[in-house]
Amino acid sequence: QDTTLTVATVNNGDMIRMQGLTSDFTEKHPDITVEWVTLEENILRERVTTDIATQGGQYDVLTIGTYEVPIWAKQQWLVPLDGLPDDYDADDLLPAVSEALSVDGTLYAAPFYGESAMVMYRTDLAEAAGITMPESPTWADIKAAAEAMTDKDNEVYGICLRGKPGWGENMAFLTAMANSYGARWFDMDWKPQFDSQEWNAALTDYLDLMTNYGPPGASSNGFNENLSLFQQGKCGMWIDATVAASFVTDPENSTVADKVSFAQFPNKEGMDNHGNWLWAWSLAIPASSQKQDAAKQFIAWATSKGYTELVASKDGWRAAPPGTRTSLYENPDYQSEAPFAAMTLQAINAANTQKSSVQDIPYTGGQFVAIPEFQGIGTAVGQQFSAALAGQMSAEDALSAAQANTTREMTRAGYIK
Amino acid sequence: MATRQTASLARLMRAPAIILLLIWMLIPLGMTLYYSFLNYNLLNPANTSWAGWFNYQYFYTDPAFFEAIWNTIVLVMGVLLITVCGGIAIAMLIDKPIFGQGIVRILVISPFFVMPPVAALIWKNMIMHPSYGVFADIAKFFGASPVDWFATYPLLSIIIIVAWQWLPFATLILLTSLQSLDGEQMEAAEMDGAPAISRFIYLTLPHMARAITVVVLIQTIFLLGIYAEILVTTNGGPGYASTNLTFLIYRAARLNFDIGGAAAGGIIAVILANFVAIFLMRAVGKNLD
Amino acid sequence: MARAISRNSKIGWTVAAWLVALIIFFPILYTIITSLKTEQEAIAGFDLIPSFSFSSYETVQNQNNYFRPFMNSVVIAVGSTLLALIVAIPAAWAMAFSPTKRTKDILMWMLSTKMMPAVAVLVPIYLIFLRTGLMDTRTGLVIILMLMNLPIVIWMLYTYFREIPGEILEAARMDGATLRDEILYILTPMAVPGIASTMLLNIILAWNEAFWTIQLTTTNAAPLSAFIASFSSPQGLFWAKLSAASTMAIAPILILGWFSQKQLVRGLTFGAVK
Amino acid sequence: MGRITLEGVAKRFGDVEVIPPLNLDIEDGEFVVFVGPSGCGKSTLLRLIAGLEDVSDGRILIDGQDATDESPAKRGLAMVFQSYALYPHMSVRKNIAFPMKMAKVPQDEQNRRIDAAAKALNLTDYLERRPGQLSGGQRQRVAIGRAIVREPSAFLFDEPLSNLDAALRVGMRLEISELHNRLETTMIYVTHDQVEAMTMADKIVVLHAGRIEQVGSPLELYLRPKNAFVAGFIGSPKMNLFSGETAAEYGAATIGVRPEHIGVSTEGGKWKGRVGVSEHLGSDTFLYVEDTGLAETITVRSDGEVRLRHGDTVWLTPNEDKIHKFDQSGDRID
Amino acid sequence: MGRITLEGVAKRFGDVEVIPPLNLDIEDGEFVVFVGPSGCGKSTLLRLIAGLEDVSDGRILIDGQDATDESPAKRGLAMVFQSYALYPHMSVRKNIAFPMKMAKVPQDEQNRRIDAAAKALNLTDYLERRPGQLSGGQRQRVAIGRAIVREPSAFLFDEPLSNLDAALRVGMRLEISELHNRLETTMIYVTHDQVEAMTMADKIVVLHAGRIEQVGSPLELYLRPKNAFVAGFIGSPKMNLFSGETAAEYGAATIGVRPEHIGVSTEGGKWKGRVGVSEHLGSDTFLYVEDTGLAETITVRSDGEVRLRHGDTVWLTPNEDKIHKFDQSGDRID
Ligand SMILES: Nc1ncnc2c1ncn2[C@@H]1O[C@H](COP(=O)(O)OP(=O)(O)OP(=O)(O)O)[C@@H](O)[C@H]1O
Ligand SMILES: Nc1ncnc2c1ncn2[C@@H]1O[C@H](COP(=O)(O)OP(=O)(O)OP(=O)(O)O)[C@@H](O)[C@H]1O
Ligand SMILES: [Mg+2]
Ligand SMILES: [Mg+2]
Repeated sequence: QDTTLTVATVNNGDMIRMQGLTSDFTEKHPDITVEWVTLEENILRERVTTDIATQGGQYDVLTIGTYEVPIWAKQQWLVPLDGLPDDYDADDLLPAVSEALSVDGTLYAAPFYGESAMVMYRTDLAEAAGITMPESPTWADIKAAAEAMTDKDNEVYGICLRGKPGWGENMAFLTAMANSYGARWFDMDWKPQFDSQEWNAALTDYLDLMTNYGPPGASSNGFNENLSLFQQGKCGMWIDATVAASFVTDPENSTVADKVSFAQFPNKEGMDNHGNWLWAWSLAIPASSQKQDAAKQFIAWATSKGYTELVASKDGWRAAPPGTRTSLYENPDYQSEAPFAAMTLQAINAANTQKSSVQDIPYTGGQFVAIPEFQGIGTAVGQQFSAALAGQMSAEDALSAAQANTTREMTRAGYIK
Repeated sequence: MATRQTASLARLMRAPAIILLLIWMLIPLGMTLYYSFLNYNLLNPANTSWAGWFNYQYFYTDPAFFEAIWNTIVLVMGVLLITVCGGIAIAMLIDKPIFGQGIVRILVISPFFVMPPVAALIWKNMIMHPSYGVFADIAKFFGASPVDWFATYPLLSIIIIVAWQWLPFATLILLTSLQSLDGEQMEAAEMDGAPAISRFIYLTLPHMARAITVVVLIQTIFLLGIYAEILVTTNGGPGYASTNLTFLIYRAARLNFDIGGAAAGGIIAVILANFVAIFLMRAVGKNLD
Repeated sequence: MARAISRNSKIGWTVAAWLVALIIFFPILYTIITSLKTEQEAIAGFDLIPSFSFSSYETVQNQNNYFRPFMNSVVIAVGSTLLALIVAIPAAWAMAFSPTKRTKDILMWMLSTKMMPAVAVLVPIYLIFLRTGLMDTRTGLVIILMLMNLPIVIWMLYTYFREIPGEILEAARMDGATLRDEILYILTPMAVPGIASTMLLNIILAWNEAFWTIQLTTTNAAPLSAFIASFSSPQGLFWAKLSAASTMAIAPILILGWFSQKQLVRGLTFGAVK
Repeated sequence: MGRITLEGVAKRFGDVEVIPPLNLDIEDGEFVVFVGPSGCGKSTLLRLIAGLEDVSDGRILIDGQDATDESPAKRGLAMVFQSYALYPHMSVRKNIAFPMKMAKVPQDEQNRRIDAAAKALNLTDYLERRPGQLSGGQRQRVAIGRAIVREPSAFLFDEPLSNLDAALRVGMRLEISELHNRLETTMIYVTHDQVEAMTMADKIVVLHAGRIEQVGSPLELYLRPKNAFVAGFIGSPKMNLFSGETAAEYGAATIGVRPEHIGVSTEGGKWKGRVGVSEHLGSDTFLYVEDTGLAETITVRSDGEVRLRHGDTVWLTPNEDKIHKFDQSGDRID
Repeated sequence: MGRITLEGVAKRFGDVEVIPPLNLDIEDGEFVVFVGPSGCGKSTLLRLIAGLEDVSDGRILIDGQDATDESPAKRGLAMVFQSYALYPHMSVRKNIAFPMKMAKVPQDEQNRRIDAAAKALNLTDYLERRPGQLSGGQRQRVAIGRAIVREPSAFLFDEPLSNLDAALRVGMRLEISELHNRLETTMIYVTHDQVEAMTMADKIVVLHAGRIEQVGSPLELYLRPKNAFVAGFIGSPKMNLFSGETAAEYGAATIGVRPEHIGVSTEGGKWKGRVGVSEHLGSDTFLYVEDTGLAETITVRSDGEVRLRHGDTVWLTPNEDKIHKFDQSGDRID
């Protein structure tokens, strides 16, 4: 009996590599064939959400992030991932990651790769500017470094940060940054906190950094645009997802591959919070799938240690999907091939998605708030902040607009009584 | 021409199209209307309840609502202006006997072949980007500082991209219309001493009036529904500077998965679009005769 | 009409037209050039001479077999357009040559069916597709794209038909032509430029449709829009790959456009009536 | 096979009544010519008969059957349009073949008939051309060709020879008469050419502003016009009409004398006048005589070259037998 | 102000030589009529003069200036197109006003001229209509109106009256002659109407397959046709042409006698024949006499009603003075 699995994935490099290695799985499971649906992240999210919410049953394996997993699991749209084979070794999963993918202790999605955020900076520029980047910089360090490295005449900008509006774009970064400033999205009554001192400080500093030392067009730069800028050597620093590390150090694609070093996500002086950025693209099985057993086998294969080794044997250790398994980071081969390994691990381990702010919060999630409404709210707020970045409004105005907007949405959603 | 006999035949000929479109309109419209009165979030289907007019109220009290309407109008008008004027000019240009006419025509209409999101990506990153776009290179070549298009002129940037995509549509329709312009009328006008400009104003333009009307109407409909380009380039920002009505609905439907709110927005959009259409029909409808 | 324009002015117009055409075409040209670069060259800045590396095409093809979505696109675009034409030609004939007082209202209404934002009606349609088994089938997409484009097809045909002297159709009627003959032998050939551009535009609209085609397919019926969607903005470098994928998606329709532009011939109705 | 009856047929375009209710009976096999001033509704009437236009009132019977709501194709009539209405995308050959193709005439037969028609119409060299590449007269001939290759129940010709030269026109006239004799098909023919009307018609219908003024044989109309309008309309140059005293003399409100029924003399006669313009056709000369005190000018037709010059004084004498008399309302008095 | 000279002007459409090189001189103020069989190149010639068509060879001089490469607008000619070429989206008024608008004639003056033209053309009631709502003849009149409101250096008329009724045609003929007298503008006029050609022309140009057969005054052409073609073409009905023995008798290869120059008698005469078809125009009768042994039919024109019937034996006697003689190649022998 042949089973065809339909696997929905995002179109990033690691997923595509997996696609290319499918034969390893189908050889082991000759009764299963795999069909891939590869889509760009936003489209995939829309597509998959529609399907799962309407019980469409079009997919057997979904690629979803740490944002969706808890929400969907609560709706009982996902199949609990218990009963994975013994050699799967679920305990090997990084605790921060597996926690983010579990609800009430049950794993609902298997992490394919994980990421946190960190500072990537150009050693050559730092050296030339005569600064040394601490292992764990504060925002003041960042600002000083950015100032020192900026050389606009030669199109070198001290710092590149996300500016394109979107809950997964500028708001991911800004939420993490705000966390590190001690800010929070909501208080325990779900009241938005954009009128707080902390948010004000975070946003003001962000704007200050970007307007003085950032590249032109920052208000429409997202991850990809910044990546390109950095790879072309136009950025002194870039604070973003840890996966970027493997791209910027990839000599084939980056002009600055051997001039990059890494530091922890900055914190505000005296604040023990490094943003708590944590994201993991994970594989899950929708409850509407008719082929859950086969799907489970596929997930077990795709997120196994064996798969990591398979990738390593084909494309080298640098290419191994990062951020999911302790064993990978203990592997000396990996450590030596991936200079960013230690920093990545440290960043991920440092992320606490259960309590991302130093203050009390009613929600989980690191650089996002794990409630269904966040995509919309985050994007709307992101628009305000990018307007501020584009110089169209002041930080104060952006914050009060965000405050009003969020209050409105939260009231509508019934959080605020 | 129109006899009773052809009229009854005509009724028969029209029927399939009308019936199909009626179904195509009524079912989704009906369902949308229904949803628009529900509190229905796709991510929380269990909590569905009757909402009354709340969704509508909520939608139009959105702080972006009026700006979005204004942006929608500016976007539509701007693109129409560029595409109609440009389309007429280009259609006349490529209608002339020139060397390589076939190639020129195909080059000119090719932007229409590019999918909107891809077009937006190309423009955003390869043409308009202030650091590595072609415009920036050109600006630098002339010693000017590159314009940060999407931050400084977000709506204009989108208008340019969309106009680039729709210019071929206008061009092609107008070109086809030019094809049926009777040469002898032109000759008669020449004999009547009309210079090229007058021939254009008094003959070519009136001849193309119907085609222009169609371009305007069809494009308006499409342009009211633009969102992919916005999503890819500015995500509606900075602020709401490039948020249009459809993007607002998109935000409700695809980010919030707020089916009720999106439905209400959709209904509002339909009503507004019909306003625009009726207005347009008043303004240019007689050209259809 | 039959005056040769002077060689000089012909050259003048040629230069002007080529200039305009190249400016308009530039973004696409640049895309094609970029597709022939390596990723590093691609982001290295403005450069019109690629290294003619086909590696991006290779990567794209390896990652996602081009031919299945390509065939899907062809079937969907051509199928929906033909189907729309079959429904639209009679309707446009009726409205152009036997107009009633309400014809314009009907036309407007038809167009207004397109005003509903697609995102707002996705869920109902999705549910209908699930129930009827049309999900992820070419048939489903053909139907939906046909319905979507039908008003446009009717509108365009209507305008072109209006430009044909009604007397010629009357002559055919007098010659004993049935309605079918009249449409087949007289109207259609005379409206060739109009029908060609209508077809072309609608095939393109269907080809480029990226909402329904993605939302209502998974694997079997996914056309090139989904293919493209798997290349736009992934993490990492993607210019050359996206360009290659875009080029692959544009190429067939570019070729089709090349053929159909020859149908946009001048003066098919001249000399018919005085 | 071709009896056409119009019963109270009327036509309005919007508010304009182009044809007030009108009755007309055309016998099977008859050759009927419609004449009338430009814009009087001749083409409209043909189009009503053809079924290309709805009647606003009344019924049209073909062979006794009510055909008012019949489609043009079903009525089985052939028509030559005033504006030709050729198929611009087809060659002349295909244009002419089209009705036969529709009637599923076998290919051989089609070719035979096309060749015959092309020969008659002097179109043999142009069969492969498109209408756009033809001269005006050639286009008109294609339109004729398209009609005559068929065997319809009636032919409708709308000024079919207007753009042909005299020689060809005579030829075509004979050709059409010939066709009529051979097929014995009803023909309705609109023309402005007096010669055509007079020579071809079995029956002439004179229309005026949509009304029928008179129906009759050509000579009947010429000899006994029913009213002043017909009298003035039939015959070229136009009949001279006088009212006032001269007419009263004859006991009529208006009298009419045809130019060919007035004798001219330099010596003496009934009416005195001065030669105005004179037109020399070679075969005839038309004299426009002025200052007679009867009417502005009197047209006189005399044979060959006449040796009169502008300004000469002449005497005119009408042929008393040939004087037409009309009453106050324009009707003929006998 | 309107002298037009064609020097070696030729026109080819692709391979087809429609007009072989041709010279023609039209004096300022002259009224020139082009006649010739359908398709002989009359319209093409007009279009060449107008500048609507490139000459394939030769030069066109207007008032001595080389205008070969001048644009139509610059040549300052007015033209009535054979196919009217009205502006479909403009009302009749606007159609007629258009050339004046282009010439920036003041509005009052425009209205004045439009009203005058409309009156002359019987179009007053139709000024607000679109061309599509007019009858064929009305459209033609609009086309005329559009030309005559201007004051061009020359008028080009391409069969301007072909779709008008006899009465209107006479009226328009006089109107145009009147215009010509008033403005003294050169006019080139294409027509198939013998009467128009004979009465209006100062000079007639007979064309045949693009060649000029003869140029001359109307009576010259009628009385002394240069060759058999002209003889046959000018005059209606056509001149009877005989060759063979009868011709040899007169020392010619071909002789021609016009129908009006043959006497008919039931008693005796030169040639014996049998009456075939006879056409009664009222004013004249055309007899087609058969079985004379000279030609298939001989056309005879006799006055009024003739009491001859189909099959009657008649004798025909040509008027010896009026016999035209042509040599082997068709040229006139004097
Ligand atoms: N575009 C063309 N291509 C080829 N031949 C053409 C074209 N236009 C006209 N002709 C030919 O040129 C010849 C002369 O045409 P023209 O229109 O001048 O004739 P005409 O004398 O005006 O005839 P008519 O009295 O029928 O109007 C015709 O035989 C016609 O077929
Ligand atoms: N569509 C229309 N709308 C209004 N009036 C019209 C329309 N078509 C024709 N007419 C008018 O109807 C009258 C009769 O037109 P018709 O074409 O029958 O005239 P006709 O006798 O054929 O004239 P002609 O000899 O000039 O061809 C004309 O006065 C014309 O203006
Ligand atoms: Mg008519
Ligand atoms: Mg002609």
